[in-house]
Amino acid sequence: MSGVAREGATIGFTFDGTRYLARPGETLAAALLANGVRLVGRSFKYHRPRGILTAGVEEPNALVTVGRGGRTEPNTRATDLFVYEGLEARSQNRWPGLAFDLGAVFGLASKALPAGFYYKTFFGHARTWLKYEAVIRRAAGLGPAPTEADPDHFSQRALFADVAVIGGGRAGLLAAREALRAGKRVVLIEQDAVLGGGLLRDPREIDGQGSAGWIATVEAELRSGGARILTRTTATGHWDDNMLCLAQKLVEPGQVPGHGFAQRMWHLRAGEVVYATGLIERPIPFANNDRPGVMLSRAVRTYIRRFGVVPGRRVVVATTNDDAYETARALRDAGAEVVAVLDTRPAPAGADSGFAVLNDSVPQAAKGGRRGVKGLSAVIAGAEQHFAADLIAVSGGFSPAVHLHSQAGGALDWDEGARAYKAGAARQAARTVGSAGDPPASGAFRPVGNAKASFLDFQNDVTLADIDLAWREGYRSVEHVKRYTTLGMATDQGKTSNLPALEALAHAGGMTVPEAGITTFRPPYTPVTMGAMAGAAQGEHAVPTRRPALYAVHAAKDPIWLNAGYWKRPRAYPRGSETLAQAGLREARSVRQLVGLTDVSTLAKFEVNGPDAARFLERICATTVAKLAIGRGRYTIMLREDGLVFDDGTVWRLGENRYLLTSSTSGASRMATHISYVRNHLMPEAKVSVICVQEHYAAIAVAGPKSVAVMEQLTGEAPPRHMSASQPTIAGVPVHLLAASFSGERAFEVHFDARHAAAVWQAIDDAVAAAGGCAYGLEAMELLRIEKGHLVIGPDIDGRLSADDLGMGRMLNPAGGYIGHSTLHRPAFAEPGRKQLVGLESVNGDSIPEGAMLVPHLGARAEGHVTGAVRRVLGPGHIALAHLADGRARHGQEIYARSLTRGHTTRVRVVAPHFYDPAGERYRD
Amino acid sequence: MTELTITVLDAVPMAVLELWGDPAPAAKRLAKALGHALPAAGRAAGPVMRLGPTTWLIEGDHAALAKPLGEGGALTEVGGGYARIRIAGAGWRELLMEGGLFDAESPDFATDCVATTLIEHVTVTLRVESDAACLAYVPASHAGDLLHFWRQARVLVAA
Amino acid sequence: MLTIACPHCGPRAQAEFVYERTVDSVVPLDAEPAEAVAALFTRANPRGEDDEIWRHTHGCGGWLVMRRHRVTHAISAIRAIGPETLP
Amino acid sequence: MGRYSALSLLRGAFNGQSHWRPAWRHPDPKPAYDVVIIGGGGHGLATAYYLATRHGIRNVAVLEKGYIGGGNTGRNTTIVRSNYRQEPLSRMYETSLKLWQTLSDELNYNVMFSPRGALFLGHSDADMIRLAEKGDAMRNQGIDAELLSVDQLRKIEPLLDFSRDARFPIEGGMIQWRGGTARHDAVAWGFARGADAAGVNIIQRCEVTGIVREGNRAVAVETTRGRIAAGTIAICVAGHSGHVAAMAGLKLPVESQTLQAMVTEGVKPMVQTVVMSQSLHCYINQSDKGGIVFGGDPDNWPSYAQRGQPMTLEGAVAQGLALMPSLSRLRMLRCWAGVTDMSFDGAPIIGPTPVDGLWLNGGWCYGGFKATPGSGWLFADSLAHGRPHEIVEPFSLHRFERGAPVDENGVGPMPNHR
Repeated sequence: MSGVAREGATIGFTFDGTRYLARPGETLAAALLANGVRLVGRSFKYHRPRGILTAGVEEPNALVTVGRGGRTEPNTRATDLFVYEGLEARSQNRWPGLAFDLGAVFGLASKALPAGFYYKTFFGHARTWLKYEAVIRRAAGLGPAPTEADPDHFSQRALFADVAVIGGGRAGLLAAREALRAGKRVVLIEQDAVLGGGLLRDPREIDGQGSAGWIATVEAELRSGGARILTRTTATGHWDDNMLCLAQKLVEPGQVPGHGFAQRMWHLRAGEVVYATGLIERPIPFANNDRPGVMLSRAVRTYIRRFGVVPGRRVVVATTNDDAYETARALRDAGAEVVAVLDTRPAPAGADSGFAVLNDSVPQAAKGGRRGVKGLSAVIAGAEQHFAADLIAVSGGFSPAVHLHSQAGGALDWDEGARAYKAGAARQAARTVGSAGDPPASGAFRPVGNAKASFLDFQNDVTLADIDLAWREGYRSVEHVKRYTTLGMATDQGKTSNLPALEALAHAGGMTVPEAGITTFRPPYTPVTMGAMAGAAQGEHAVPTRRPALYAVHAAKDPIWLNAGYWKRPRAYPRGSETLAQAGLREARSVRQLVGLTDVSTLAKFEVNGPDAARFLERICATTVAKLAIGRGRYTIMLREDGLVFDDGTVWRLGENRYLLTSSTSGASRMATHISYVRNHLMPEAKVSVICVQEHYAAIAVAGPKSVAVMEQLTGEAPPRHMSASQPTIAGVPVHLLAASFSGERAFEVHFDARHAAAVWQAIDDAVAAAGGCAYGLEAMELLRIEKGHLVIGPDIDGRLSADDLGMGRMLNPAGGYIGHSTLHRPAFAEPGRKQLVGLESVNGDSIPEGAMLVPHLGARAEGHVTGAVRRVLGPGHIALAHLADGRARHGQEIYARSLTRGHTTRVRVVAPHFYDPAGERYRD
Repeated sequence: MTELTITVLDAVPMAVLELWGDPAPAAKRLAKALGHALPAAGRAAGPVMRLGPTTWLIEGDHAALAKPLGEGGALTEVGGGYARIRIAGAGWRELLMEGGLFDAESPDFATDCVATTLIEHVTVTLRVESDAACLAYVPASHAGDLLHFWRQARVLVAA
Repeated sequence: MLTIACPHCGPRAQAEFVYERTVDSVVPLDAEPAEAVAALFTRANPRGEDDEIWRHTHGCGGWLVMRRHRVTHAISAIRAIGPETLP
Repeated sequence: MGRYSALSLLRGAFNGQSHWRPAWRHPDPKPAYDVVIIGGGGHGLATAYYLATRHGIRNVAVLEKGYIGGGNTGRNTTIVRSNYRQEPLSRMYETSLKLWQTLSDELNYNVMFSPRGALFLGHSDADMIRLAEKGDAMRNQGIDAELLSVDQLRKIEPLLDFSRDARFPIEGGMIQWRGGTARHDAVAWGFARGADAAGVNIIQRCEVTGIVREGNRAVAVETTRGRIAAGTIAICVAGHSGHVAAMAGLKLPVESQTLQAMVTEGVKPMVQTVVMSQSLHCYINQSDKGGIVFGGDPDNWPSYAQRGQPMTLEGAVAQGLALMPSLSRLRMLRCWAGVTDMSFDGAPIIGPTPVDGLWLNGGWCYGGFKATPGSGWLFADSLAHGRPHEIVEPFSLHRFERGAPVDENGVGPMPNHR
């Protein structure tokens, strides 16, 4: 155990392996200060020693890594982390240790490494830069890279409120109470662990009560009135239409959550937003103003009054405003010595404060090293003076936290008195209350310290000299300055550096601050974990999983699964030690020789009813529909409005005005949208009902020479002939029996109410098994359909080919009228060189690499590619479908299928894309 | 507070009723057959729940509606495509806010109110049964995912 | 994320809706080729207001046309499209 | 223009870095130029640079309504690659990639082009076939592409989720080692510095408000800083292509949409390459400062607002975590959005317009950054010769009415389906 013994300090934690004690409710920063730890981190670029600058979320210096394993959170602000038992915090960006960090050599070289130095050196070929870069990358970055998966869950939740109040200080509490009393649904959001805001730092009597009592009273009223109070919750982004993202810590970073959830992202929609976001104090630029022991004035006060921790015994207060005098009083009350108050403003500022006030004083340089400051020199009315001190409390004025207001499109108004931007007109229903709307006045001053050591952005080591250099080099837009110097791009997002840098830029350019411009405020206000952004969508739930109605039936057979989009579909049902290829071939052969059954439930399906059903379908389908007799079906294709084929399927006339349309699994949602668009936008008057029944109908395909016998046995009636339909029952379940084939064998699709999926499957499976057949999966289906020359959406119908390119030009409805017809006549559709669908046969019997380029001779430019390739199911040899320029005119040519990535080249013969029963003899009974 | 329960109900036949052309005459005939008007947008009445501008979901046997419907529209079986999941207990509203977008905590979302929305990337239709229970109609293929999600998130309700 | 006032369901989160296309890109049925090509392949695409077709895909499934500003995102008008409906 | 070098930096160490001069001037516009380029992003500046340095056309102005590089040049995820399936695209992007390789030397400005590999992951046999197809198409043209096994991937990106119960298990990948990232701002600044040194006027805070036509010829632009006459006017304004073209009475096959991206707090190296996926919609790389840069799908609705929809970004993050679960506790530091000019086949539009003297370089969708030097090179050549360079001929404006789209993904003319 190290550190300082304190009453009530009972919570054990470690920092860099050393164990300390904290009091309940203390931040890590407070606990470290209480235990005498001043050096907490190292800066990004120069590895300068850094302590604690602030007491809030704006902290640029005191970043630590907390937690273990998958809960490791790097770059956690010690000022925004409440100590819990067992907290493990580690300093960052130092090697071998925090006190002795070899990276500090970058600081020694800082004179040769000004802003943007990397743009001016490391020339040579790109591969040369890659070598320099590897070194730079290792030196850059702050915390360690986590390497394990997160063991915790994250929640996302919707939230609605009439009034959302951001900030639980006095103004926020009042606004929330007022809204509640007006009968509104209220949510109050506070990033701290407790309500109170500035009252925790500056207690005072309100409504005749002390601060603590008043806060408790208001909180009780809010809670009992049904207001929702979210603490440890930060409004990180204010988006369109008063939508806010709120990041909530359900436990502290690195802490193990009891219920398994570490953090939550709220998606809030508010009628009105009230910003009670308060102020952010600004540092003062002077040489070595980044040393441990230089602290913002209000932070000093917070540590003293809220946490009972006095961060120094001998203190110089440097200020541009009245507020820091309150810090001087707090220090004096706590028994510290206030050596002097250096006020940039002329007399009589501070005259009646009772302190040793030195007016016209601008701090020049802090003395002291990594162990902390030893003193401060200042230029006072033109003369230099030195003060010994172990703490320098600085206040360069206050900037309203306008981040959310600005994100939401609100204007920013320059307040000359406060030397800060405050909220102007809001674009959304939002308003600013409390100190954020009324920042205190602050004096203007010119920094006098060595510009190269006067830090603005502490974390990224951006100095006054860097701003000056950027200006001199022509980077004059504030965005250029920011990007060139990296100012404001560190994890604190410039909360403390933004305004001082604008002052410096204005000075460099001889402009006013408003003329210098302002950078855009973008979400998030404070950084938010990716876990919270992803919510529950992690691991196996990263994207939805859709399980077909027969999922459990398949699972019992322990198949090889395939991710087909969101769907889980069986790829093959291996027996014993069969590989995928072996199982697929066995299943396919069963279909060719006997019979097989497979689950085709994921097909898109639409029931189309009504007197205008045929008229409607002749818009969607590029083939004729109206001539279809009742009980008959046909293959169809659908075109996009640009005339290219985007889907295919079958259309069945089930009754006088009743049709069933099927289309591809992968295109299902696109087709549903397309159909709905045509129905609602182009044909609103049509008397037609189109209902998506993709999930209502489970569907089982039964294919093979014995399928007729199997169906007859199952239904007790003669099954329909090819491309006809009937409505028998199977296992007592009424089904649509559609005689259609994807395999090239006589086959049936059985569509039925998915509630009965298991029973119907079982009945068919039994009958198929009795006929010597088996279930087959997508692997076998691929073998069968390529051999037959049936196409799939994606590889074959790839959205780039016309019906004619696919050899389907003659299927098109000669009467036109279908979607896509109007654009078919564009000239490029008829030009030579178009890719056309062909078949390929391996000349030597080798396998054909799928996806391979097709070249007329080795070394030639590609003229097409292999879209799908398989071995023949029964006979020897390999075959493929392909897209080939002018392919139909090239049947008989021998060319090469060439895959350079796989070192596989095969000679192939161009043939028609039908390798099996091209005349369709097997469809006849 | 009663415990929050998440129960998959037995499947029943369901159909979508869609009206075309001028919907008023058919709606009138159907109202007579049902004993009440076809519910307006966002509402349910008895076994009938409004789904969309031209569509209603009918739960249970709907054979008796075919005749009054006549040529004014169509009834299409859809029961195989839905899982019905009942979330019961005082915390049902809170649970439905998890992963959600819709204001299920609004007091306006009361008994016999209906809303279709996205919950954890799944399109779900909600029907308020009472202040103590809500029925979710989930596409059958997504039901496994959503059940897992709700059962995992249950610890967060009033936690 | 916008709130979109669905003509059927009332105000809902934008994530329930899917943008389909602009009104000026609708290709009428039986359009002349030139008309179809012009509608499909050019857009006014103004840096201001335009009429857009959206669908309440993850809600009632209804279609709507909204007039929306492309910079402020403000929706100034919204109406249902599709067949005749009951309230 | 003082040359940049390690020596000059060292010299600065002894003079307080006081010897640096402006990287470019801030001139007032002249009344007339041979070529006026609208848009001071990477493409416009690169075009000006190559016009001046390769074609001797130096009387050129680049007009920028804000600050140079402030549009999509400074808002992308800095990825550079030429791994496209369609030959016109891979040819054009490969032209660019070759220029990237020596661009820092060319410009005497380190654009930090880092060829650390552009990796596509495959999650199924079908994915791997499509990756092989793309790789084979690239190799057929002499562009590097290599298929990777899972074991090879483990060595390159050990933090990827290789478990078999991942929602989309990783089955392999395809890498283009010559692909990688570059420092986006530096590209704009480097081209600006080079163009300025060659005599080009870069005029910032100068917004074009009109295009002046005489008959069917564009002869001048109206700007917030007065009328500027031009022999040739070239539009290089990315997401604002439609808006600017409308000033000349043109309607383009373009719809402006929002694309978002984000970066996390910096950590030590954990992602070595640019990681993309065939089945999941996100792309991940780590910047030199250590931040993980994340991008995903566009917002898929028209907007000029440079402001997205937060749930789109959350979706991209979820997919990224599926690939690399250890990213979970890293925190998003900043997010932003750019306005992309989504063309109707996903490919750019480069060439003359129906208005004489008015040329367009736009429609880059979300693929413009990697093209920056190539786009400038090819567009400058086209402008200098008054005809499209042979490599950009397939990207003509009239390809749509001809029915000859260059559609990498085969999704057709609706940009929001892309």
